[in-house]
Amino acid sequence: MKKFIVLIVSLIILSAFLGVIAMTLTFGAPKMTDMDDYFLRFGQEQTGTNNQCTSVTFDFRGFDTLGESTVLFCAVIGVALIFRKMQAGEEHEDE
Amino acid sequence: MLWNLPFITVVVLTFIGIITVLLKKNIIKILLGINILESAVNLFLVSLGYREGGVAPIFTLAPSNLMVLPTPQALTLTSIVIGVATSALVLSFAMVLKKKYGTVDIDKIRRLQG
Amino acid sequence: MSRIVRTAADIIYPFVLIFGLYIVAHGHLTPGGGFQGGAVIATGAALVIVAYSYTEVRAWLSKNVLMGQEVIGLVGFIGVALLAFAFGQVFFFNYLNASGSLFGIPVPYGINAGELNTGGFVPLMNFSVGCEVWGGLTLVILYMLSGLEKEEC
Amino acid sequence: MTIADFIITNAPALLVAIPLFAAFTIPLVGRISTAARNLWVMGAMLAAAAVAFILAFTVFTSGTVIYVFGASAVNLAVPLDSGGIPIRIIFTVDAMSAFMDIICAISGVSVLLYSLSSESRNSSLEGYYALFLLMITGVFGMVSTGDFFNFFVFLEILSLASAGIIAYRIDGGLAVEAALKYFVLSTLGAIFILFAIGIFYGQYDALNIAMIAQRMQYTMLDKIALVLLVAALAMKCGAVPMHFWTPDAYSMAPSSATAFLVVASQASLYGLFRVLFTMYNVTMNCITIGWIIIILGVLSMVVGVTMAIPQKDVKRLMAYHAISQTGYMLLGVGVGLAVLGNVALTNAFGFTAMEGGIFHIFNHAMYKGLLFLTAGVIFYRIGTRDLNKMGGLGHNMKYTMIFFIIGALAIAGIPPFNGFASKLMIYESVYIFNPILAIIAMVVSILTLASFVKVFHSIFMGPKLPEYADVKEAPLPMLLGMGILAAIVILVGLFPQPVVDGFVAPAAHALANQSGYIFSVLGGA
Repeated sequence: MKKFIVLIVSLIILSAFLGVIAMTLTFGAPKMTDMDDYFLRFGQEQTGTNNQCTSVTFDFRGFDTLGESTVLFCAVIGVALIFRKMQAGEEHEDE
Repeated sequence: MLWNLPFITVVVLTFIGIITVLLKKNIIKILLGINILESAVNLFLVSLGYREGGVAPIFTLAPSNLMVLPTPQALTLTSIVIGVATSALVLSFAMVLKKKYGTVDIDKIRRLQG
Repeated sequence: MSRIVRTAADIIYPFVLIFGLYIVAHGHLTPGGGFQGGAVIATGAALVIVAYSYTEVRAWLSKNVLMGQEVIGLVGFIGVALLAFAFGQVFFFNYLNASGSLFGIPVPYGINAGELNTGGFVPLMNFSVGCEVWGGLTLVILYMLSGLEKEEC
Repeated sequence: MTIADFIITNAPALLVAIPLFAAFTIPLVGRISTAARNLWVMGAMLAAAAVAFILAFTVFTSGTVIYVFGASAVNLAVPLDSGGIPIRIIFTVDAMSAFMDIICAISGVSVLLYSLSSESRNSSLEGYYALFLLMITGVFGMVSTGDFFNFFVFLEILSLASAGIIAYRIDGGLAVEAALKYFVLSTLGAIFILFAIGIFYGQYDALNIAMIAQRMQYTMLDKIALVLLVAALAMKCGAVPMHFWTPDAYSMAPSSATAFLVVASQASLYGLFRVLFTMYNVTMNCITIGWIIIILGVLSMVVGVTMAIPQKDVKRLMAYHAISQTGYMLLGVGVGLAVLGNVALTNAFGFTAMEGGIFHIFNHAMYKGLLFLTAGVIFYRIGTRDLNKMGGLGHNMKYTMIFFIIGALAIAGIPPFNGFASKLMIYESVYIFNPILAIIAMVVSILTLASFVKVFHSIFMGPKLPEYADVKEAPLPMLLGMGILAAIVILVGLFPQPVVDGFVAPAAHALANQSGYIFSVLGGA
């Protein structure tokens, strides 16, 4: 029961926070757009792509995308490690 | 109020996600809570970039020159892929735990304490 | 699964593959890109795995080949980016754009019909990422199935 | 352009690209032979460490290095036609980042050397080494990046790789349980950070840390973002109210990985300091936030050490001590933060406190890494981590015992070792700020010493136990890995002043100097 009360209080605080987000920002009217206007205006000439999402993903922020591929690689390696067959003389965890 | 509906949806989804993660004992349900939270963040990012009357930022035969902001869409793409990787790893953990303990209830699994 | 499902999967799979490759190849012109296309192709693999059983599919899809495919995709990605050093440029510099060679037609600002041979290194990266996601997601599904008990699959 | 010029110019990119490329190719190289794989991994790590040292040398001699990915020139952060905004991903390596890079490089080399031998009995080592190199990539990226979303991406690389490596021993299910706990918590933290990034993006349309710092107005939304960031990053570095994952993850991971997980936690600590000092700095209420950090630090110190004393599992005990030592760093830097707005107080003791805290990051990574490696040797040889089952190992494992003594005395803050140097700086400066905090810190230090005396006694002292009669000394690579760390612990302990003047003080000043950071990225704009 005590845990439940703590939970409710924390949720109220959280919802107050997020309520402020919902009240302060206006949907459909971003406060500042200078960086994105640059992408839209010069992205075509600088990257040669019509799709500006792709130009941001692969050129302007291409390094993020490399990291993102790496995250997928991490997950695949992690899953492969988890489902491997353990060898005979392998180090066991201590119980 | 109503014009901010996407942001309110974000708040509601965050609410549901946090409650699910904190209160549920089943690993699969915890993962679903995390996925809901991720959706909330993605929706938040995408709705930050919406411009009234804008079209998708793709110049191929675009209907108009007024476009929504492209950066949040790129960020969302990254965060979706990270979410997929996260789900894959957590589900694998759940499968191994189910095999070792016969349950996915974290209260019954919990052996590490103190 | 029943014969109907298997036949349907057989028929649909090539279309899924072609559609995924289309999304990858046109990533710089239309909505889509390497991740989306790769995910579509991996869905095709999932379709086949669902239609047939894991034991049958295991003979067709080799984990080593898929891992190799993923590694080739990743090395291709970072290799394309590293190749900028060979041109004396900064890491991740788009050296192919407006160069006149492969994918090198310059694009002026404004709405146009779209030309496939544009985009600098972006299409190359799309292909690498598509390759990687295709291999990676299929591999995740296969590994998870291999972790199941015999009677569960 | 010669190769030396090329490396110096492109050092920030190579720092990440080398371990990343090596990690990607390990599944192929591992098919050739075990020796080729080991050589490949070690070569990549040494190359990355060399690049890190070259980069750090450049930074400490000639100021902040910036690297703009994909621009037409390396340092063209602000394109001429953009109207003064950075648009691409920028690596901003200032003195603090270079300091963290050095820590990661030293720890990475010695731990990898150690793991060549300690993990040799296990299967699927290609995956293990790939994940290890990805962890190193994650830390290098996190501490070098100047872009906040890029920081998030590297944080995720780090947490996925860490989770995979914690779950490496799959036989009993305990390691997987620890990994699950760690991973769920760190994913939640990452989601909070992404929320904060969204808030910054929505207000300032910027992802670059310097740009956000320049436009920072400390509105209500920024306060929310601050709370989210502090909660998430404090959770990732294992400060007390959110420390549950630390003992589990540290005790269940393979020992070599545990030693590097310490550095991984410090990278989150770096992120916390970067957010507080560079992004917010004096726009926020420094006294309140500083006191929050101080309270987190004091709680971590006290709770960590009290939880450590009754532990039976040696790695779990050390993990609780790691929490306690994290408290010292938070305390030192928190005191620096609390007086940040006041120039007189900052010069009087604020900088000393920050230097102490930052110096402690370095020292902690070294001696705690050393202690975890010695615990790993013991587990490698006798197969248990239970203190009650050990005893009399000092007869057969002399070098390990010496390394353990060095680490234990350093963590307790005994004079000729490096822990003393940083703790003394923290005590002195914190005593001027608030005597009670300094006294708490000293008491915690004494309790740490008591705890480690007990551990030392139960592992190494006493008569030779019959079941461990023929226990051998650790293999040479493991001794070498520990030796590197032990040598650094002793050297820094004997000559702390050159290190403080040469590395720590520039790092502390770089951290406090917000306008310098912004200027190095944006120029005069």
